[in-house]
Amino acid sequence: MPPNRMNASDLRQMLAYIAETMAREEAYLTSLDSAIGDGDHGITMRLGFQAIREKVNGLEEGAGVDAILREAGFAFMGATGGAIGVLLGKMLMAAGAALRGKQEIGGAELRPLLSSMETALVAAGKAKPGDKTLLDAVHAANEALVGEVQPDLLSALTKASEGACRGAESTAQMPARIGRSSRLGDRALGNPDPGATSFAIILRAMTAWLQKQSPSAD
Amino acid sequence: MPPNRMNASDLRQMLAYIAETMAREEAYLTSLDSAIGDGDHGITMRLGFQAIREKVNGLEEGAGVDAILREAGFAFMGATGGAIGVLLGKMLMAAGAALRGKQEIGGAELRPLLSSMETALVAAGKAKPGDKTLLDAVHAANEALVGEVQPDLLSALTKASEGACRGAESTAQMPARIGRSSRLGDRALGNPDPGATSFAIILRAMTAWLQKQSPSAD
Amino acid sequence: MKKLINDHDAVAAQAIEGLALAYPQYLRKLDGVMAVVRRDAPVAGKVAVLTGGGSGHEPMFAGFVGRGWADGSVAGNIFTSPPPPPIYEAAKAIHGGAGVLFLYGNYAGDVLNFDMAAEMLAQEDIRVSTVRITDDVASAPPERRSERRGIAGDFFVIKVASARAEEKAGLNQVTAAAEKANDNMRSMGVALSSCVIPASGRPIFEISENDMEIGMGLHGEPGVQRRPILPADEVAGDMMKRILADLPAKGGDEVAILVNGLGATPLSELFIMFRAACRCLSDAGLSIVRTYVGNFAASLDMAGCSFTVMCLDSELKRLLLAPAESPAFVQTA
Amino acid sequence: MKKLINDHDAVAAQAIEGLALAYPQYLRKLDGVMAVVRRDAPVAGKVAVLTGGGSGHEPMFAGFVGRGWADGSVAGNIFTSPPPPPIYEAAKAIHGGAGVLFLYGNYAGDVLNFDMAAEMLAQEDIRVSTVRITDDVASAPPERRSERRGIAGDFFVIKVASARAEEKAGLNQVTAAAEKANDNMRSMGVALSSCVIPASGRPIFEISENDMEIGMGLHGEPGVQRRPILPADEVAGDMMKRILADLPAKGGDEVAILVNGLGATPLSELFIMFRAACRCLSDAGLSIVRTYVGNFAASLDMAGCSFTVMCLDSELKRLLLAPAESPAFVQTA
Ligand SMILES: Nc1ncnc2c1ncn2[C@@H]1O[C@H](COP(=O)(O)OP(=O)(O)O)[C@@H](O)[C@H]1O
Ligand SMILES: Nc1ncnc2c1ncn2[C@@H]1O[C@H](COP(=O)(O)OP(=O)(O)O)[C@@H](O)[C@H]1O
Ligand SMILES: [Mg+2]
Ligand SMILES: [Mg+2]
Ligand SMILES: [Mg+2]
Ligand SMILES: [Mg+2]
Repeated sequence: MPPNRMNASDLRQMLAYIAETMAREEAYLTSLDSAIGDGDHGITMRLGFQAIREKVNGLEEGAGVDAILREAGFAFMGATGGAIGVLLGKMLMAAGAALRGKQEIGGAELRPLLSSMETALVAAGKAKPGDKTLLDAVHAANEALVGEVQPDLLSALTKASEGACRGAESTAQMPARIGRSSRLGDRALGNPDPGATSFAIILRAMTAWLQKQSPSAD
Repeated sequence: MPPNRMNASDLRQMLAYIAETMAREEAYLTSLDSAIGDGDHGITMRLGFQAIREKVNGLEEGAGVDAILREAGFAFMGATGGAIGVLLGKMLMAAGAALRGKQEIGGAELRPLLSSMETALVAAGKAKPGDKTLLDAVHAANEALVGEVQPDLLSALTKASEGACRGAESTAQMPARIGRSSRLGDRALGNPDPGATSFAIILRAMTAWLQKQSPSAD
Repeated sequence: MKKLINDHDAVAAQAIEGLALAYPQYLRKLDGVMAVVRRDAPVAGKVAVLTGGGSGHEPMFAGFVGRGWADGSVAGNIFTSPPPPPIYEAAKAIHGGAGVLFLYGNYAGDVLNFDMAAEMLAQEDIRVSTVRITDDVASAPPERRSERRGIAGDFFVIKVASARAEEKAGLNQVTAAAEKANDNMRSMGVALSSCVIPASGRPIFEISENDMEIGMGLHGEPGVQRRPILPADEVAGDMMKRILADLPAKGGDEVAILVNGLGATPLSELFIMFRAACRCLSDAGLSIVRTYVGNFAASLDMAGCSFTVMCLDSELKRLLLAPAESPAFVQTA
Repeated sequence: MKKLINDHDAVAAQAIEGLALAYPQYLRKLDGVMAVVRRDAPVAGKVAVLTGGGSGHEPMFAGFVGRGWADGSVAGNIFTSPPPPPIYEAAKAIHGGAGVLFLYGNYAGDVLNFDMAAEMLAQEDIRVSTVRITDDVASAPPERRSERRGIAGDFFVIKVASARAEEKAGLNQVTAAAEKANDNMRSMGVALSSCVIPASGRPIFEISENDMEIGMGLHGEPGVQRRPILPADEVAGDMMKRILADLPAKGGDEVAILVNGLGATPLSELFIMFRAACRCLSDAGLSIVRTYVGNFAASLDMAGCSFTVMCLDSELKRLLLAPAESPAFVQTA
């Protein structure tokens, strides 16, 4: 059975795993952003997670999960630029703040963590669900956890990840109303939003990473 | 039987016919010049003969064959630019000078006419036979008339034209030694020289035009 | 993709390094960040003008730093807004005690990152004001003008605001001049081919061998109409009609015009387009005071161009024509 | 082929018309010929500098007409030398009584046509001297330097000669300055793609998607080596090595460098190439006094660039740095 919670060292490894995943997904994400945006999203995500990995590698041994996420947010925001830089950067910082004082992330932590990210995203980006943005994936991930009582981390993450994927897929049917692709209006129809897709990829990578861990780690 | 000499009115029509031919050959000549030069030769020849046609159309009724050729040379040189502009311009002016006082061009006039053109070309361009230029066609046209005594115009023109064609074809096997294509050296091998090809086209068009004339014109 | 680059991730960084090495008479690079500042920055007592945005539009923005131009400029990666830290650092490096004006094209990423930097600067009591450039008529209808994106019009707004700052006007006045410039100009572009982004090595959009797209943005954002290409005079006429329908101009007004190449279009074509634009303006009763033709805000190697027309009152005219020098543009009195 | 043009035979004519409409502060067009002259031409008592050549290289040549630059410039059709009559007319229009210097790139067509015009002018007792620009190292070995073709180095020769003329030097002295500039500079180019000529609508040569050609000329004349593209630093190193092997420079000398874009190469790549060139020059012990980066002598929409390095003695340095203004380049003291 995969582990039921993550400590700081797990989190570091998981972030590195997401960074690898992002590098693999670069071309796909860029093609999505070429269709409805300016074609830089995949590059930005790869560079941003690369910066996270480097930053986290350099953090002192004892850094907790809260500090790691906060520093990851700073690194992402400081390294990449673009709309996604500030938005995901602030989301990661908010996630760090939501975990303040915690040593581990378990199933119970996932909801406050994801919901703090949604709050931070809405505050910074002013989008609404249905605007064909990152928010549609974040919001759907949160929705997927409603009513889940004290789940273990893996099943919570799996649910959230499935929600995020559904949310990202649903953006394909939305006209763009915000950000660079909004100038497309209905012409964006059929193409999923790159940012939403990235978020789904992140949650899916987290789930996959957790699944791969040996039971003994629990 | 086609006519045995040309008067001023014939010459005007023949120049117009060459202009049409050049317009048709533009793409071919440009492709030759692209292979070993700068790709403008076909355009320049079309525009140059267009200018000749316009100039000749505007000449007074009574202009003789000498004046027509001289004015054609001025028009060509003044209109087109490029190496060919000055060279063929001067050649046409020299041809006009060689016909000074003549009312018609017959078989007997063709040799002095072509040889004055060769002299003018060498004086202006300083090329030698074998340098892969216009001169190779002009020179071969003159060579083809050596020993021909008092031929009729059509057979003289046919011989000269065949000579020019052979001369132009022979340039394909020459390395470039002069002008823009000289920087190619041996890499020009296999491609005929554009200017030489143009000259062969001119003589061929003259021959064809003459052939098409009704015998009654003689 | 063939490009004269070393590392597709380092294009923006090495380009700005090259710029700074090439033009020490105008500017210098800040260590460790992709930002350049005027050679003599900070200029004490002068409002500092900071520009910036994604790379790939060279010479915009970093090429317009110098006396009479911006005090500093921050570059992001290709088509990506710079992140907050270098914006913050550049602002601090140019701040001469009279506040900083942020000038940039109105894109979500730029807004988020520059705003974030402004927050950071506010905590150090550095006054920042912001003008977002919104000249592209194709990007939103008139009633949503504030949502329009900024394209080559950056050139005019930066020139005007920087000249006003050079006059030692205060932050509010410099901001007002930038706003006036932005309010009085309109742009419209046409794209013939896509650029190729170094990191992906691929075009950012497809367009058929015979088509053009009127109104396409500097990052391939879709425009208002895609259709088979027309003769230059007709393309120019169409673009000008859309600009003039939106421009707050009346017969007899003086204007300046910028014909901006997107990167791969020969200057000869830009002059042919200007020749046509010139007629449209004179038919509309407008008189051209100054013309600029060249690649000012490119989109890497995209083929196409844009027109920007600015109506001039006496203040805008004075500021536009004031002497200024920078790597990308020098103008004498 | 997609181009913003009206008529493929009228590209050169309409482009120069547009140039003249755009920049009345610097120059005016002569009626009926494709030539522009300084706004205030003829300048009495000054040697008049006349440049010219085929079109398609914009802003070269017509963009470099103005105070401190050439007095006039004559344009031919695309890649075709202008014919004698407009050369003759432009020379007469700028002649201020002190003779005329013809400056142009060393191509057979230009030589024939400018020489012909010089003959015509000689008949009117107008003194003409000629300097043919031969900066392209790739086009002939050192022992046949006079046969080399001229590429972007036109920029330096025109600048230096025009500055000398502005000092009211005589025709011999102005000619000598132009010759000195030409003798002290060398260029080398690299092409990545062909341009498309408007009249034929086709590329002038084929080059594979992965190849570059070192030494290719401004009209697609074959260069010295075709090979798969390398990183910018290596391409620049190769080009610089060939230039330095030929340049009459010794360690400690001061130089100026021009990084010239051929048309479709983004400015960011030119800056990356300059960054590399800069290192080569400093490794060779040469110190850069002034750098110019941009599209100065293009080849329509060809991708690629060239370097031109000029060794400076005190005279060349003074003349190069002298203030000058024209549509394509303004420099202050
Ligand atoms: N205001 C916003 N609110 C939420 N998400 C946004 C907003 N603006 C942009 N995004 C997200 O950012 C993504 C684009 O990111 P990216 O391409 O990296 O930046 P940029 O748009 O600056 O090029 C979009 O797909 C969208 O999901
Ligand atoms: N010095 C010369 N002597 C004879 N013919 C020449 C000389 N220089 C060039 N030519 C001819 O001119 C032709 C090229 O003409 P064109 O392409 O119109 O001019 P340009 O070389 O100026 O582009 C060559 O193919 C060659 O035949
Ligand atoms: Mg994007
Ligand atoms: Mg040619
Ligand atoms: Mg972007
Ligand atoms: Mg030519």
